[in-house]
Amino acid sequence: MNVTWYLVLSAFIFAMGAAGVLTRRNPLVVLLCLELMLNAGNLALIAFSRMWGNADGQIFALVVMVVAACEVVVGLGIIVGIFRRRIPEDVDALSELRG
Amino acid sequence: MSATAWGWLVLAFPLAGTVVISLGWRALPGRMAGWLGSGAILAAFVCAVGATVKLQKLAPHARHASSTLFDYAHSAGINIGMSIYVDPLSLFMALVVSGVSFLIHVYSVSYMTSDRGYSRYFAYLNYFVFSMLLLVLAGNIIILIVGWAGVGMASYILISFWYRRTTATAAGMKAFVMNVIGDVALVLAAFLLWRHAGHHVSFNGIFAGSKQAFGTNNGTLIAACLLLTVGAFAKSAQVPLHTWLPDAMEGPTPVSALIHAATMVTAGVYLIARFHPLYELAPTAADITAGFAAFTLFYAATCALAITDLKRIIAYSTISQIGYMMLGVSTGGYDGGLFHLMTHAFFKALLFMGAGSVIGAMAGIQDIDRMGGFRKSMRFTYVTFVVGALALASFPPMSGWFSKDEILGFDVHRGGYYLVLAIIGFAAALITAFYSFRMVFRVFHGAAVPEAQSLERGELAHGEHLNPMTGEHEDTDVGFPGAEHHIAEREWPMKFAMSILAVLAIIGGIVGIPGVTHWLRNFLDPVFADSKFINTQPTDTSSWIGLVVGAGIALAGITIAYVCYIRQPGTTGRIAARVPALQRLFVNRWYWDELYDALFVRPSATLGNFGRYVVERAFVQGTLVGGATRIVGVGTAIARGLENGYIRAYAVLMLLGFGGLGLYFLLQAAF
Amino acid sequence: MTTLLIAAAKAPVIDYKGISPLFAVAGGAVIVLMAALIRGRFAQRVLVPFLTVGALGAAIGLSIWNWHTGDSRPIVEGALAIDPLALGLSLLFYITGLATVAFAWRSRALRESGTGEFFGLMLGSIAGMTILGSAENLITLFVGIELLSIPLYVMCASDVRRETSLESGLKYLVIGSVGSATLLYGLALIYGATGHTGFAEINNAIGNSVNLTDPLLLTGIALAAAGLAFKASVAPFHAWTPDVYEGAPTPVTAFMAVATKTAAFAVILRFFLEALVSAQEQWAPALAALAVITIIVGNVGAIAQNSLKRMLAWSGVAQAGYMLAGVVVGTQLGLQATAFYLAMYLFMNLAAFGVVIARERVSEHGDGLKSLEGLGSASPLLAWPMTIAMLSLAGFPATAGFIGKFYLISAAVDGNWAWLGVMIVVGSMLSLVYYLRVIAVMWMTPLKIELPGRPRRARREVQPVAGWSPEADPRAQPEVLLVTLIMAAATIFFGIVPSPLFHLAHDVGTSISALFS
Amino acid sequence: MLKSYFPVVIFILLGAGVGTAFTLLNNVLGPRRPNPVKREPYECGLPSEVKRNFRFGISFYLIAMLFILFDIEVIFLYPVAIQLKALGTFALVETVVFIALLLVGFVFVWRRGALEWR
Repeated sequence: MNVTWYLVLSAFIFAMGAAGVLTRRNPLVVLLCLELMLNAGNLALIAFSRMWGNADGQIFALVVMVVAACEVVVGLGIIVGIFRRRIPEDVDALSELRG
Repeated sequence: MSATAWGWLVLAFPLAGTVVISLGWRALPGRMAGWLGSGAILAAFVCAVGATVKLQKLAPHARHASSTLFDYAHSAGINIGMSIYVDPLSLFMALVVSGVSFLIHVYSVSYMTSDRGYSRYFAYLNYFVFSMLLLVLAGNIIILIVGWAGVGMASYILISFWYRRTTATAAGMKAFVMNVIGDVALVLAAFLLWRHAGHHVSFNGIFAGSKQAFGTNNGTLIAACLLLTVGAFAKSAQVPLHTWLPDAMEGPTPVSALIHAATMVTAGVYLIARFHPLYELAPTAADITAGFAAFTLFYAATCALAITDLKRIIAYSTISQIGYMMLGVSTGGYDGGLFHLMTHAFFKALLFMGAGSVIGAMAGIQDIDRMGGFRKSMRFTYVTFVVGALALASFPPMSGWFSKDEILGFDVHRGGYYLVLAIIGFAAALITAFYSFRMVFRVFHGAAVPEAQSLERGELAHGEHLNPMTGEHEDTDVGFPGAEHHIAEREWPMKFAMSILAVLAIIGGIVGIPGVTHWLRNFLDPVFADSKFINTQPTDTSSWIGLVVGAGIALAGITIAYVCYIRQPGTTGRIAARVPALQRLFVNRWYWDELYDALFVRPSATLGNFGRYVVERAFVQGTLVGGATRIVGVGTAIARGLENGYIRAYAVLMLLGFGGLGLYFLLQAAF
Repeated sequence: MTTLLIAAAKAPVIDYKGISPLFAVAGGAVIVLMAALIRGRFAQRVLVPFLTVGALGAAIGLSIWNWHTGDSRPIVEGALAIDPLALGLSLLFYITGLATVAFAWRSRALRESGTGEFFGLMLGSIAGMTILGSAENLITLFVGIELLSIPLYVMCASDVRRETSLESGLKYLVIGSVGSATLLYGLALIYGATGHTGFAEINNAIGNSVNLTDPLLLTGIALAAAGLAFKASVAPFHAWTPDVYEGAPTPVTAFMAVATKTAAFAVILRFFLEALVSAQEQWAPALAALAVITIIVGNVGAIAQNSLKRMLAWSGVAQAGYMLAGVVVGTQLGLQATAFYLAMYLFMNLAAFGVVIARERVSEHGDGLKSLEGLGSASPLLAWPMTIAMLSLAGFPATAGFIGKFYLISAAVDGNWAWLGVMIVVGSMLSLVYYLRVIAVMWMTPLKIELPGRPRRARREVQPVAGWSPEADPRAQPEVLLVTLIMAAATIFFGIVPSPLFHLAHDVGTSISALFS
Repeated sequence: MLKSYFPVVIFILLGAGVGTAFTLLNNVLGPRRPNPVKREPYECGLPSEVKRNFRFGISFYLIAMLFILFDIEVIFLYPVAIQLKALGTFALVETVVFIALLLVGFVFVWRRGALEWR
């Protein structure tokens, strides 16, 4: 079978994630979009590993899942911290540092 | 002890002086730091003499030696030793530098007495002499660059020595940046030669390599030589990189004497003399250099005509005189150029010291319109200053007479293009004689100004401290600059230094009297033995003719000055009224600074505003992008405009960058 | 699928001697975390930092023990390998870690986040760097990068009461994740194009079984290059750098500025010179363009910055450009030059950051340029290191920076990239504008008030501190002062006697055999 | 085959160029009559900004985070499970070490009191 369609789909997901990161203001949604980008990578890896018939891609994908989870958790932690500071939940409000 | 061992000692003493003074300054009482510094330089001078004696014992062709202390950078591709190269040329420079520096140290011992930064001053001064000696003794081009940059740094910290003067710090910055332009050019030249002349860094290696790598007027070689020229011009304040030197007069007067007249600014001359084989391989580059030098010497002389700030007059005359030296070394008259370098070091340092003494008597005022009639009250300064002025005007039998006219005589002898340059030189000589005596007559003759009268009554004038440039008040409690002033008449160290220099300025010419003594030429010949101009020296008779012509010109200039300022004072005023345009041109230094402003500063500023505007509209939507400096306004504005603090904008930037990369690679895939 | 896995399986061979430094650091992280649970001031203030230092010291010792000139041996089934390059660079990480312990010891971030957490995260991040330095395989590369970054995100936000700290943390997290996602996708495409994850296999595949103009491969390289360039803060992927550097607690900033950048260049060197060296004609021009953009953007951005941390961030961007030039050359000389410059970079930057830390704790101006006013006479012990660091960063002769730049330029010229060398020279000339400004502020500004409680003879003075805090005297933070002085001394020493490091750099250079010297 | 990618490149270039051109023109020329509703970014009905009075269970987030972590880590056991026979004792040791590390994390979380529901 042909991997092209998997690739197209993963590229599409990647683009969607990127677009979300660029347009959304709610940090939680931004985190979701980052997950999309990473999982697009996963999909591509699985497809390729299928194509080449070796397992490296799958192992890679497993690792990536864990890494993604860790990133999300750290992100959530920081967001919680920010919320405790009563800063509005809005990535655009975080533009104190500039210039 | 071998010549190189002496050479290392020459470097060791000033370095030790710097360290000792800068670490132990709390412990040094009174003038101790000053005497310590002077002693270190004197020791360096003695060692230089020792090295010379050692070298002269050898056969002429063997009069060069290099020694390596340790490997500075030794690895694949590069091999540089921390090494010095001792030959008549470097020793000549070392002698002049350490000798004159010693006298200037002695002068400073009393001139800077009341300055709070006394020890700091001498630490800097020793550091400067060390870097300068490292420059002239460097065994390869990399060490030369190290010394070169060190000298630039020293001049920066010494110009801004009185850092409470905003004008002083600004001038320091200006000098440093201009010098760095030179450094960059020098580094690029070094790499060009390293790459194309067979991976050599030692001077002889480079020369040998380029001789077989390049034919005559090879493009790369010309480029390298021109880069060297840019470096030399930046350090020696030649047009168009000269604007920093007049501002550098913000530093203490002895500094002006040391760095900006006697030693540092001559580094460029040394550089070109050191690399003369390359310039002889690339005559085009040499001719371009000579052309610029000729223009500089004329231009600077005319500027010195109109300016009224005593120290700046001498500064411009320095630019002009270095133009003569550049002319000499770039057209092949090496011993002429170096001869003039030596004599100029004597009489220009002397002139600065005299100026310092007068400024002391004027309580810090530098404007010659305010001066006059110091003839009686400052007898000693007067005499020495006149000696210096005569030498500068190349009046027989002063040292300047022989040296300057040897350069011009040589160019006349080469004829053609060089004859034109020589004629420019003679014309400038007339102006030189005129403005040097303009100084004498305006400062020492005429009616005695109040300060002069009070000095005749025996007390030193005590005006309140004003910044000579901006006229703003300065509190002397902090001691930058010192509260009291000092004049040669009352301080024996100043007297000592000035009288020795005066003697040298008078008799300095004997080392090269045409037909009588060729000591300097014989001393330097081993270096320039391979030069193709070694035998194209003018005959004694023709050079004597040149000397007579020069003397006539000098006499004429002095007489004109005498007429203008003594016989009918105010003549100059009438002339200026007759041709106001010329007057304005000279006063404004031919509008160089304005030219720079129009050429570089304003366009970039407008660009900056434009860029800022666009950026704000397109990306930031009104986020302020402030504080962009004028020169790189546009770049800073854009760089900081993109830095608007929005995570989203950063992500956009990243994805755009990735898009660019991806596009590049896809294009590669497509073709 | 299960069949595939079985086919791939066998018990791995592990060289426990070779992996011991990594064990030291990672184990250290665990122990530190556990020790952090002990209550009491002693455990927090003394025991935990002591354990951290111990772990790093052990790692240094083990790395030196593993050092064999010119040999490169796999330690975990071709997933990791150690060679002078890996060991030399990981030494830099450990040294930076030690310095960071000293810098952070009195910092507020430590009190806020807890000593154990802070140092545990730092050790974890260093473990990630070590993995990165010796990665031989796309998977370990990615794991290393993430293990490096994730703790850093938290460390940036560790000053939890300060909004800017949190902001920098979140910014770093979001942009960083975009970077790693891009990198991951690139790695996926490369794997797809070649069918291998090992660097050596990939290098063999490229040019043989895979066409050099295979769009899949080239897009993959592009994406991966973008991701790595982000970690090394190479323009136009630098945008996060100034904000994050300014917002993060200064010790963390110092750690990021030196260690993270070194790690990023370690992996860039390995990835491009081992896995992709046979595609050099393809990527070299692109990286060269990036290097030029970076040099210009970094130097231009640093001008007219009033926050020292921002200024150092921008200058770090510029320095990354210089080092990228060394990568582009792609010869052994280039590799040596880059490694050498990384070492020099460590000395100069740690010296500069040490001064910034010492000042921002006592000065009302924080890390602003004003906080250095009059430092020259107030406390020369701090002013001199800063001066040396600035001159060295600007590449002033007789300092470490000059030798480093000189090495880079000669590598560039030697590898027919002369114009890149010219760019380096021009860039360092431009950089003088802002480095000189710092020096001028320190030595050429008048002092304000007498420092209380000092002997009258020594006229020491400081900026007016809110109340009089004993920390105003640099000697009140001896550990910071000590590190700063050591780094400054090293900067000067290796500026005058660089030969020893040259030899080390030469070892490092020989460790990637694929390169032609 | 490679030439066939060239249209793609052209297409990307065109798209990017036109897009940026219009955005810029919009910013420069377009009139601005903003009102609150216009300012509101469209996020598919999701409130783009969480209100101050929004009740936000921090403990809930904490537990959720910890759950995600310990849940996902177990993934690493999956390949080992498949390969248990092939890897033999090594797999056992590996697993034990891994579990031990997870335990360390658990102990830390627990002692730090992240598990008490407040």
